[in-house]
Amino acid sequence: MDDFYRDYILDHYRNPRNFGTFERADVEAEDLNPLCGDEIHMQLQLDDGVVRDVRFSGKGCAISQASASMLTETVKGMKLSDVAQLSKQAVLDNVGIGISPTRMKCAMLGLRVLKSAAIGRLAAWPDEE
Amino acid sequence: MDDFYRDYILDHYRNPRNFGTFERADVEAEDLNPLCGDEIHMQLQLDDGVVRDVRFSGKGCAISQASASMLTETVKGMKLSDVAQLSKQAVLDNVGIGISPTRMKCAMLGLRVLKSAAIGRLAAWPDEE
Amino acid sequence: MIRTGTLLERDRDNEKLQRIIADFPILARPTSRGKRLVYLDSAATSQKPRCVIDALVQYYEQYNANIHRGVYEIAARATDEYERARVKVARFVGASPSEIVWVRNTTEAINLIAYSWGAQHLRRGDAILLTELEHHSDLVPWQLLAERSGAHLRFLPVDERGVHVLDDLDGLLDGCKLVALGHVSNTLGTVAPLETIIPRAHAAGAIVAVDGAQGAPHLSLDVHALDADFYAFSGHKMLGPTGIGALYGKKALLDAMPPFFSGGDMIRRVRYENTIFSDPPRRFEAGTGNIADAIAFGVAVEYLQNLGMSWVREHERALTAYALERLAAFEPRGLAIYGPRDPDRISGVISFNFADIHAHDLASILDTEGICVRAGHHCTMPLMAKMGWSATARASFYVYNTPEDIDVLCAGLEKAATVFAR
Amino acid sequence: MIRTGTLLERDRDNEKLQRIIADFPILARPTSRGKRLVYLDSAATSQKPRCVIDALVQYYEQYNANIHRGVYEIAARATDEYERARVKVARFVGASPSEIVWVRNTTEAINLIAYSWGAQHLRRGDAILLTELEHHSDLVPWQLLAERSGAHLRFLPVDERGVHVLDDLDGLLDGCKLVALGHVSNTLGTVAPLETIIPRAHAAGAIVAVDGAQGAPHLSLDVHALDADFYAFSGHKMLGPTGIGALYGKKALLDAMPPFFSGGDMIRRVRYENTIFSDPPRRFEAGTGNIADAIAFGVAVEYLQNLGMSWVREHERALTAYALERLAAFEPRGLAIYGPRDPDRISGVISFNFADIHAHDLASILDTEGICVRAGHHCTMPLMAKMGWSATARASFYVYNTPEDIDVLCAGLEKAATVFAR
Ligand SMILES: Cc1ncc(COP(=O)(O)O)c(C=O)c1O
Ligand SMILES: Cc1ncc(COP(=O)(O)O)c(C=O)c1O
Repeated sequence: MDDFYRDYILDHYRNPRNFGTFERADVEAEDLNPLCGDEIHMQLQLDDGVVRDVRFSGKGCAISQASASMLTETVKGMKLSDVAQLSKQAVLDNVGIGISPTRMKCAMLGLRVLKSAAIGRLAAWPDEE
Repeated sequence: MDDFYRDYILDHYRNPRNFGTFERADVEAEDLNPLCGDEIHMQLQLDDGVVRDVRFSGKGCAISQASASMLTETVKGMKLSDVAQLSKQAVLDNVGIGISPTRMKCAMLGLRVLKSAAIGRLAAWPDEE
Repeated sequence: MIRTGTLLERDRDNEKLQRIIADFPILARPTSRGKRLVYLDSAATSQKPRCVIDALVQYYEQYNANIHRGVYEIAARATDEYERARVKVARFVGASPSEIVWVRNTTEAINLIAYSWGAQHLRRGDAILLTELEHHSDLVPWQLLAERSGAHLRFLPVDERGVHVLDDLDGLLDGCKLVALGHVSNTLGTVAPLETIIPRAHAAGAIVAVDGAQGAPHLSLDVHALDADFYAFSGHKMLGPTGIGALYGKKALLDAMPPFFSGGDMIRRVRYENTIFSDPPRRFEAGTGNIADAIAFGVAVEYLQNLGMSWVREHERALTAYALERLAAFEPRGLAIYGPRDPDRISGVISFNFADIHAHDLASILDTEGICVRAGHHCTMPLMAKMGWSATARASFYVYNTPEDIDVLCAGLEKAATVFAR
Repeated sequence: MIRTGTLLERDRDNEKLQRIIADFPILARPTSRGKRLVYLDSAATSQKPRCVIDALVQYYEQYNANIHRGVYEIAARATDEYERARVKVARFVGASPSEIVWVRNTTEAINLIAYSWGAQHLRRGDAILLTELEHHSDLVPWQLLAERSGAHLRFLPVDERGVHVLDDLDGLLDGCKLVALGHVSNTLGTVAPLETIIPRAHAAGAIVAVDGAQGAPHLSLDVHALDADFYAFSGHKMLGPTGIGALYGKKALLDAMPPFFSGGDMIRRVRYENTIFSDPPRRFEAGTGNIADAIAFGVAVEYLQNLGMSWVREHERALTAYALERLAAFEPRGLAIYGPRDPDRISGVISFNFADIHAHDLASILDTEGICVRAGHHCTMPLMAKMGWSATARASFYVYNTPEDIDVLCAGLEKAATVFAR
């Protein structure tokens, strides 16, 4: 787990990409990790069903914030219907190394919120699907 | 415990003394053993604070019924205030042999009811005093 | 006689049965009088196989930690095993894990339904249908709910053998919101005709809560196929430890129910003023759960699953048949056998009385021979009153019982007869 | 420094402490990375000594049976040990056995008060006084009770160090029926000034329910002398097994309270129509209790009593003093220590954050060194929000912790600093 905290993770944690809030978003959602209180809010702006831009805000551990930050880069330009289909693996591909089971919820929080925004209601936990 | 079922116990069980009910009693009480449902009802007729006559009714195991039957013989002629003071030992003296702890409540039911009648409210379990 | 003979031969040298018995440490311990322990009280609580006891020891010696919120290694393992146990128990009854709420026992499960679902759904004038066979745990919570809500109780009658009388079922269901009934009577062994009652209750607009305390341990179960709305059961009656049980509830029902217990671990967000709750099953699990016992309960159902629930049922059926036959021989001497006499309609429970020997006295005398039977009202006082019995003796069977146990019981009856003949 | 030096000398070769550690099997097991287990999460749940685990095994291997109604030998022994455990736990907190109700945990105990006493006594307009420190288990049940009864909640404030501010206590007590507060904060370790609050609450006509989850394990307790009306605690936080806890209630209060859970074993007489209930404590104990764990809980408090609760308190005080001193050395590098800094005012709990390392990340890195600390909101979300902390790391101490454990924690902090320095 100590190997997890690689430079690029810490970089995303300290300099989160697409961080902030839009005045107006086409779809949005937020949730918190009931286990630890980490919070993520995601907003999407769409063009014809495609993600034109994205912002996230929140607070929490390096894992939740870095995963969310990386995800925002992943989804730019994706079709909203594809965002709704994103799987656990998309996050794991981003973060690049094994996450202990106890931290999986942290890693999946951003994805859950993103998928919730895409489907318009609270999505299942990607690690429990 | 099998030694417990001596002739005189079985005799009291099958031919309970002072069994039945008075039309009118000076004091009376009833209770049931919550563990098994055994029931005893005791009625006393008094003369100047002394037990002139006694009746009991109820149903239950040989231990509860024989103990109650023997007790009725014990208390005839006793002062009511002395009945209120009767201890566990009075019953054990009657039944004459060790009773296993699980059956103690059966043996004490009659005494509890008798003491309840004497004090005018539910008495404590003699084995728990 | 031939069927019994076959049974005896098959079982007496049944390796499987001997292996099972060897799994239960307590059965190898003689009583204080040096007798073999003949445990015929599994309806009260079952004995536990070594693997269940070991699961407890392993938890406490290797990975004891509080769950769900711990980041460190042993907390992760504890969480994982706790949730795996839920999966095992869910699979055992044919449910999905999110439909299984951990509780202490059947009694708590039934109270949970009464307080949460009951408070939400029952109104003055509504009816709750029970049966005359119910255990106090499936009766008193409904009495109190009736008192709180203004609803009233009705009772499906049973005949003098303790068999459900369905003649007026539809009439009784009229205006009913809830049917609560035991799967198997702990006093008489009667198996309830759930396949008949559940669809008719649903047709009448009632939901059905099954007290499965005596069902889950003994019968193959598929709560989805059965279409029960709730199904409550206790670990301690099915080889698991004391202090753990489960409530199955249909997902849609649980989802719509308000919390009952509240506190740590069942919340999403708490403010001083108000709280947002978790989804089921956690919504109903407040505070630190019985982690060790839940894990061991998972091991217990795995053990049962390995035996095969159809084997369990057949083993108990055969024992019951043998017991009924042997006990029948005492009938001319005053033995009264209660409940259905048909081993296909009862589940490993036989209630009886012997001549003028009160059930308690009988149990005490049997105890001196190492035989454990229960005596009393079996937490069914109203049934006893209806039947006119002040107490009965009850022998109940489980996976580790043998025909020899029944032989010993019969020898014990002979002894009691001798003692009381004095 | 001199005090600490003395502590180190005294404890490092303290035979008693070494003997205690040897009593806990889990502490002898290295983690999967081969590290010594440094367990600093006893506020979540404590580890268990061998004697407690053995009590469970003994019960299941020697005398497992249902209690109260069994006539036979093992049922008699089980009943006896179960009730003896109640006597032990009662004595441990200074109560009499009839004032001790078995429950699953502190959370259930508090819910029991809310449902039984609360429903009977609280009316629209009544106030319930809590504190800002409360654990969700001592907050959410009162929120729900307020919703059901129309009563409202008030909060005794704490200062920025988490110390109770009593300035307006009498004002807050005005119109109050109930004060519910934790004896010790699980997040900050603050010990509540119960000796001040309880008499003033009583003077104002309120009863006081103490959440003793973190009190009973760590402090010498005499509930009669304290004059608490209710005192709730969990076995698993005080060397006992999971799944068992106790509610102390003053006899007069319990006697007057209606049942909460109902079912088998808490009744005197049941009819189809109605029921007469037992006296406390059994009135509140429906269904088969957690027999094995109650017995083992009795063994746990005996173990604590043998250590001596004043030794326990002094040991924890000394560890806390040492930890505060060692952690203070990290303050220039961004370590923030929360809660009172005075070891005499806290009970073995220290919450902190380290620079920009989120508590969860810190806990994960410490885990790789075998160190178990908790990270998050510690079931006190409103307190975290008030203080402006999104999460904290928490180290908590118990009888088996040593100054070396704190040294290892500090080495872990160094490692975390290195990892995050990248
Ligand atoms: C202060 C406090 N109150 C209540 C609880 C709840 O205890 P349990 O989870 O054992 O019910 C805890 C433990 O988490 C606690 O620390
Ligand atoms: C039919 C039935 N229902 C309910 C119960 C209550 O179970 P528990 O005591 O485990 O809550 C029992 C067991 O005593 C039972 O036999």
